[in-house]
Amino acid sequence: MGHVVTGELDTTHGTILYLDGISVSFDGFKALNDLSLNIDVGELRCVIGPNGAGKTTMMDVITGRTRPDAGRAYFGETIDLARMNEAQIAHVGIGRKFQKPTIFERHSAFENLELAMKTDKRVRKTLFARLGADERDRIADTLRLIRLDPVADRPAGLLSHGQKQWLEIGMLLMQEPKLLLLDEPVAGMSDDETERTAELFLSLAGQHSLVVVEHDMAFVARIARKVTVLHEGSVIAEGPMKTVQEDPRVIEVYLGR
Amino acid sequence: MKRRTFTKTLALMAAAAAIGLGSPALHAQGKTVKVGVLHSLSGTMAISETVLKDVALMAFEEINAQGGVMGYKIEPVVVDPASNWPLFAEKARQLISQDKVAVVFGCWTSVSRKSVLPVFEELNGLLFYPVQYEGEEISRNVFYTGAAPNQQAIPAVEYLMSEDGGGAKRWFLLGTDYVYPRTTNKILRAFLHSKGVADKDIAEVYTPFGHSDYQTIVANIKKFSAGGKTAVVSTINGDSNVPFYKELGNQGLKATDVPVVAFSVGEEELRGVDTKPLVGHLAAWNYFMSIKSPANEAFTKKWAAYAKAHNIPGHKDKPLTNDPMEATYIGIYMWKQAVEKAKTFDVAQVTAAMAGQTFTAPSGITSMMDAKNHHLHKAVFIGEVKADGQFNIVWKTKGPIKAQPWSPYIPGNDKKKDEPALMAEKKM
Amino acid sequence: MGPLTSTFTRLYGTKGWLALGVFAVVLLVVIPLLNLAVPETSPYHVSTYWVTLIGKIMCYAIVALAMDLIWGYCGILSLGHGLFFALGGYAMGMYLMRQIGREGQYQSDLPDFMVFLDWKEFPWQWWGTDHFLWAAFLVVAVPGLLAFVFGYFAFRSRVKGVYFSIITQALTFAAMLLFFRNDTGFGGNNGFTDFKRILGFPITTPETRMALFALTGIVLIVALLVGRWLVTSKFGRVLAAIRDAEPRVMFCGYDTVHYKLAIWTFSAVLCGIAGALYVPQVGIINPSEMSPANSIEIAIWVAIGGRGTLVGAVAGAGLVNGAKSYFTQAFPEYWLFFLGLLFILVTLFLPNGVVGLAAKLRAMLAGRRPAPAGVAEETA
Amino acid sequence: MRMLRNLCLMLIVATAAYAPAAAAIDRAVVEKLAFGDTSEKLEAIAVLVTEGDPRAAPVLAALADGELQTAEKRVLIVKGDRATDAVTGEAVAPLPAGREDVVANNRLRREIGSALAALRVRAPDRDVRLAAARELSDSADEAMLPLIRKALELEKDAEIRSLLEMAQATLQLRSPDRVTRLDAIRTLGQSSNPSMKTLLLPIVSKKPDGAFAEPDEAVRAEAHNSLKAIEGRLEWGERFGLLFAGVSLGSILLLAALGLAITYGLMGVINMAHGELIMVGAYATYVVQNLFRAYAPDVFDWYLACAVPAAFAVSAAVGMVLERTVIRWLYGRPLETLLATWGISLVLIQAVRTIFGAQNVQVENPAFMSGGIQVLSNLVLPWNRIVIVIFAAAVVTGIWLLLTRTRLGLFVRGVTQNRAMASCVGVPTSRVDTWAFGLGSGIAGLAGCALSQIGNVGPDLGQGYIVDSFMVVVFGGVGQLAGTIYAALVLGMVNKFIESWSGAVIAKIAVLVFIIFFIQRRPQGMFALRGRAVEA
Repeated sequence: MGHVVTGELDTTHGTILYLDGISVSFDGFKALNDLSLNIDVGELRCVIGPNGAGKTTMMDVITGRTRPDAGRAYFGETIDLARMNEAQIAHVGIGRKFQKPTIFERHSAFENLELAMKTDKRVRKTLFARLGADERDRIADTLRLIRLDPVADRPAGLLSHGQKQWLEIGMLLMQEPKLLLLDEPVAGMSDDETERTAELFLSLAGQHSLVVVEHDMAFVARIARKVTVLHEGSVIAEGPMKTVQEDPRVIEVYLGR
Repeated sequence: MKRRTFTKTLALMAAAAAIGLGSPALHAQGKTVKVGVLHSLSGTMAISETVLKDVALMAFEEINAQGGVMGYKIEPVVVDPASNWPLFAEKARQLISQDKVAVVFGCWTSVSRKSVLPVFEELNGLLFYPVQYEGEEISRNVFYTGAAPNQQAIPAVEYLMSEDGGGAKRWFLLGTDYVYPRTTNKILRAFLHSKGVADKDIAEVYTPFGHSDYQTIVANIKKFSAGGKTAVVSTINGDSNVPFYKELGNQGLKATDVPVVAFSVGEEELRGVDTKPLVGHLAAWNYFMSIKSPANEAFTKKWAAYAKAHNIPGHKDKPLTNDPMEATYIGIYMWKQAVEKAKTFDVAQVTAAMAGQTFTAPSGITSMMDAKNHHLHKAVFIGEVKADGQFNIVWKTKGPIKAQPWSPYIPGNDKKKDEPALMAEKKM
Repeated sequence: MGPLTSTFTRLYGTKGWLALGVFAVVLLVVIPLLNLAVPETSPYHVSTYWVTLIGKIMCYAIVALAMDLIWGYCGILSLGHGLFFALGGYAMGMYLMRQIGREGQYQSDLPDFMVFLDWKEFPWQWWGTDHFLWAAFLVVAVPGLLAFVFGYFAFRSRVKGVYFSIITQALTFAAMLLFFRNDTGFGGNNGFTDFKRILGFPITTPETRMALFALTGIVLIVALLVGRWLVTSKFGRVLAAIRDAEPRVMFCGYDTVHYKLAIWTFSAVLCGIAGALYVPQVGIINPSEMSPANSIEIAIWVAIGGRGTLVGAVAGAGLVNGAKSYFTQAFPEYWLFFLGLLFILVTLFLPNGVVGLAAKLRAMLAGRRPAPAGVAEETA
Repeated sequence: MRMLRNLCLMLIVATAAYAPAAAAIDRAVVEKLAFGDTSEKLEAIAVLVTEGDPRAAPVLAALADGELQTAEKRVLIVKGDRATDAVTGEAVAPLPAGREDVVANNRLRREIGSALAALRVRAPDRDVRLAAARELSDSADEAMLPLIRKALELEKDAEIRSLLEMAQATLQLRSPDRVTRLDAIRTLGQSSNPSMKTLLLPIVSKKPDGAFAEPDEAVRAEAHNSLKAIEGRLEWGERFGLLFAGVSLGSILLLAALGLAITYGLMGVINMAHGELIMVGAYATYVVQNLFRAYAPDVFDWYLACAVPAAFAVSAAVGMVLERTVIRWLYGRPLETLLATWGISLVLIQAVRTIFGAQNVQVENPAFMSGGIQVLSNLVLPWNRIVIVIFAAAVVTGIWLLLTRTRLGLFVRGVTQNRAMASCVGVPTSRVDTWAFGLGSGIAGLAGCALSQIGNVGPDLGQGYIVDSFMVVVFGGVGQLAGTIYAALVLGMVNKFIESWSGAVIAKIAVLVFIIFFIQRRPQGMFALRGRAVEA
């Protein structure tokens, strides 16, 4: 089990993620209610919504942490996410960044990237794994990209909040995923750092598909081409930032009745 | 970081070892002789064994006041094997080979004895074991001052079968699941068969150690007793007795209907029980505190005074004596007599001198060490529980009975020699 | 730099290797010589008492090492490691019982307790145990298999933290009750004792004892090196990552169940081997080795020594057991006070154990600020 | 039984006041009773019964209670420091020296029991008669048949009559007349008393020589029917008994685990000293009991009223001290609390051993908790267990009220859910921690007080409950008080039901394995909240 890849990623119809009628409820509370969402290959999608709208639960469903009560979740045309565990999902090419930066605090930044690097991740291989020169180079490149090369050997727990966010993004990149899920990536970052993150994301879009959940509207406005608004577990609006901002339902949800 | 600490740790371990190595291994210097006391003072067995340590210390104090053993003052070495069986073996080795004690008084459970036995045989030490046990063992390095099954269990069952004992026809053998109850019940089953009791009239039930919920079992006893006049033979281990008796009393099972005879319940175990509902239940021992004899009066008085003087918790307010305490006391005095007879502390010669030693035990009976089998000749008493936690002696043997460590009720034992194997035979 | 030398330097630095070498020489050369070659009358003689005591403590040290691998490095606290230790011990014990042959009390091929329960032949569990190799296989296989099956289901169901600790405790408790039953076929409460010989050699001679002692020493050193190799490998880094942030490890594409299962099973096997070495040296195996309290104590050795450092685990086992042996003789009535206070004080003032203290002291001597000890506290 | 005897004694003393004191019982018989061997004693009892002299009752009762003594040739009834002459009934003062106990054994006591019953089966008081008839119904012997017949003629009360008829039937089983035997067997068949089964069994069984003990086929068939009827009724008693045993064990587990559900479940302290806090409560009960015995023996039965709060207070105080000195430095490091509290538990055990000794101490049940209530003839529910079930329910209610209706409860819930937030809104978190830990410890003390009524009180008391307590809390779901309650009851029931057919050892193992499998199915326990997966 574990590493049985359920078919190759097939994006012949241009869709990389396909959620259809997903519902999840916790003790009667409907966290997701008939949620449907399509992400195209190379797309950068922003998802916004008030607290409790179901954004994180949606990510949990995509990454295998939570099983949907109903509905279908497909990665590409053929890969059924609802039947796989986290590691398998990560393996087929979905990377996720948590709301709170989640890195290995007692490992150095370098080791964090090493662990995330795309490679054979089975026990036997890991036992005898040695870093080749090209792998070192790749890690060094990523360290430079996320500007952590001066602190590569420092335990990650000692990095600043923004650096930790970057490190986590760096780890995602090392995984070489096809789809990146980013939960509040710029929380706690300075304006400068936020701007650099925006640039990074924009440069990534195209080769990768990105789903960004963010509260920072300025940031969303800066990067978004298409925005999805969630409310009470369902999509209430979708489209370019402008259109969405003028949608009366969205205004109602954000401003309250 | 790990590398650096490694050296440090080594140094630390070496230092710890050095402390131990440096401890003096003094032999009987001048006019003292070291004597080991190997009873658990902590852990589950502390409840029973602690008092044996105290009674041993009392006997030592008494002997020292009378001038010691052959003029040597006894210097007790008390260690705590903490109810941990491998630790028993380690401590035994330490007492014999490091402290060079002349003799060890100790152990309670069979498993602790079995654990130290190879050590005593290997190092040729001497152990006095003071508790009633299942037999099936004779070691040249051990003297058994407690009862063998024929000195406790069989007389008790005979009594219950008699008209005075209630003429029991059905038998509920209840015990904690370990070797003493298993053996005792095996012997009893064979004995009952020989008396014409059928298997359907014998129930054998075991509970785990520390079992404290006897609701179901008492209900089963009730059910079983509906089939005819029933007696319960209890080999429940010390601690579980309180919940068992409380349940028995509260569920209204009276001694007049279903008497319970116990082999591990003495004055000390009943200390924790409200005995009023238990009046009439029985125990079989070789000693009861309520025995009326000058020797016992002296013994109980001495103990009371000692407990008060040494502020022994529990006993200073309510001094109690029991069978294993008496057996410890007998063992210590017999050892003293044997040493004085042999005029040496040498184990082999003391062992030889032990044969046939007699001592007027607190029970009022003159106990004699068997010439061969290392067990005491003891009288058997059967007592009924009184409301004050003491026992009414309702029956006793005419005189001391010779121990049969190899019970004749176990097949194959008839070929066994009633004495320890010689060293040559023991050799591998 | 060849792969072998690089592995070599990866494990320990020069000082570390030197210390390990000294340790090995003391265990394998000095103590045997002082025990066997130096006459008993000499003050330099190391008595058999010390040999068995140190041998016993080394067995405990192997267990502590095994515990540290899963607890210190992978964050899984097992309160049932005594079970694996005891199972290894029982497997070896069965072999030793068979070696007694007809020298038991009843001169039967069966062990005394079986004769006694009226059994006519060996029950199935005992099949093949008269062969040393089969027994040795059982020493590894029984704890390993049990750990694998138990771990597979528990890790797959994502039983974590305290829940995992408690079910391991339930496991060892249940096993203890099972082994206490005489009907189970392992001698009940009395367990196995009175062994006569091992591989044909009489078990109580100084030479056999010394051989067992030295073997234990070798196993301990090998276990240290293998453990060190494991934790300094990428595998070790993944383990530590699981300890610190398991979800992240999963989202990185590692199947953590396999990692946990691998180290868990390895740890159990190591315990089994320690148990097998322990039994012939102390001369008894009994179900109380499986009592929950014993397993808790194993965790305490590791905590006292310093969790997450292999040397710490070894030192902790030595320190606590050495203290216990010393206290029970020096202060038989009060030793529990000392031991209890030791536990309290170490947790309060030495969160990184004795090894942590040593590091702190050295740092102070060197006039440096102590390194941040454990950036993030463990996740239970 | 003892109470009954005393009752009867009072009654007889009352009636004796009217009788002329001079009329003594036969000296020779009393002396035979006091000095004879067992068979002579039995003869003497038989004589006293056939004479039917009510004045014999105090002598017999004294013998059964071990209050009969001899001083040289005199036979005395000694109660405390007052003695009366057994023959004349005169007071004897001062107590003569050199008295010897007259020893009674079970056989004598049994005979005396039925003899006393026979003597008072015509007593004026209905309750006394009822008790006597009940005693006779399963212990009468041949010699009493005339007495019973006479009593039956006079008796009006239906309940007593039926019991006496039962007693008569037991005696008529061996009647040579076939019809009488048949009647007797039919009467016995209406009983639900297990001892009737004992009487009927020999009728249907074969003698060693293969012949039936009862020659008449019809009688045997009737006996079969009666046996079946009795067994059917007995089964209900067993079933109900099993249910009660499960509830009782559950309530004990619940009490033991409740405190832990707070200190561990709500506060996250892996409190290995929990068992020792239970033990401290039990010892507090012991001390209170001793104080009552020493200073207020008259109200001894009410010592529990004092012991319950005392046990709570002492354990709570110990717990709060521990929290202030040790545990508070370890919040957020749950596994280290395990080590420190393990150390604490060692220290507490040894401290108790040093103060009170290693042996068990005696905690006596107050009179109202001794014995049991006879629900069915083969089912006695012990009062102490009933009281503990009620007590457990009361404690649960108390905690629930405390947590939901008081400010402290609000604070505790707030702090355990979100410490930082609670602190921000002005909850004194550190004080709340202390109080909450004190509360959990105090409840452990209450458990100790309850446990002292059914089991050992010794230094190891707590060790026996710690594993079980953790199992209960974890099985129920950490942090879920309701889960703890259900878990305790479920485990108690499961344990008892398995034990009823597999024995205690297997039952315990089965329960543990059950817990292991259950946790595999629901890794967060029975009552886990399913919620959004918490990050990292």
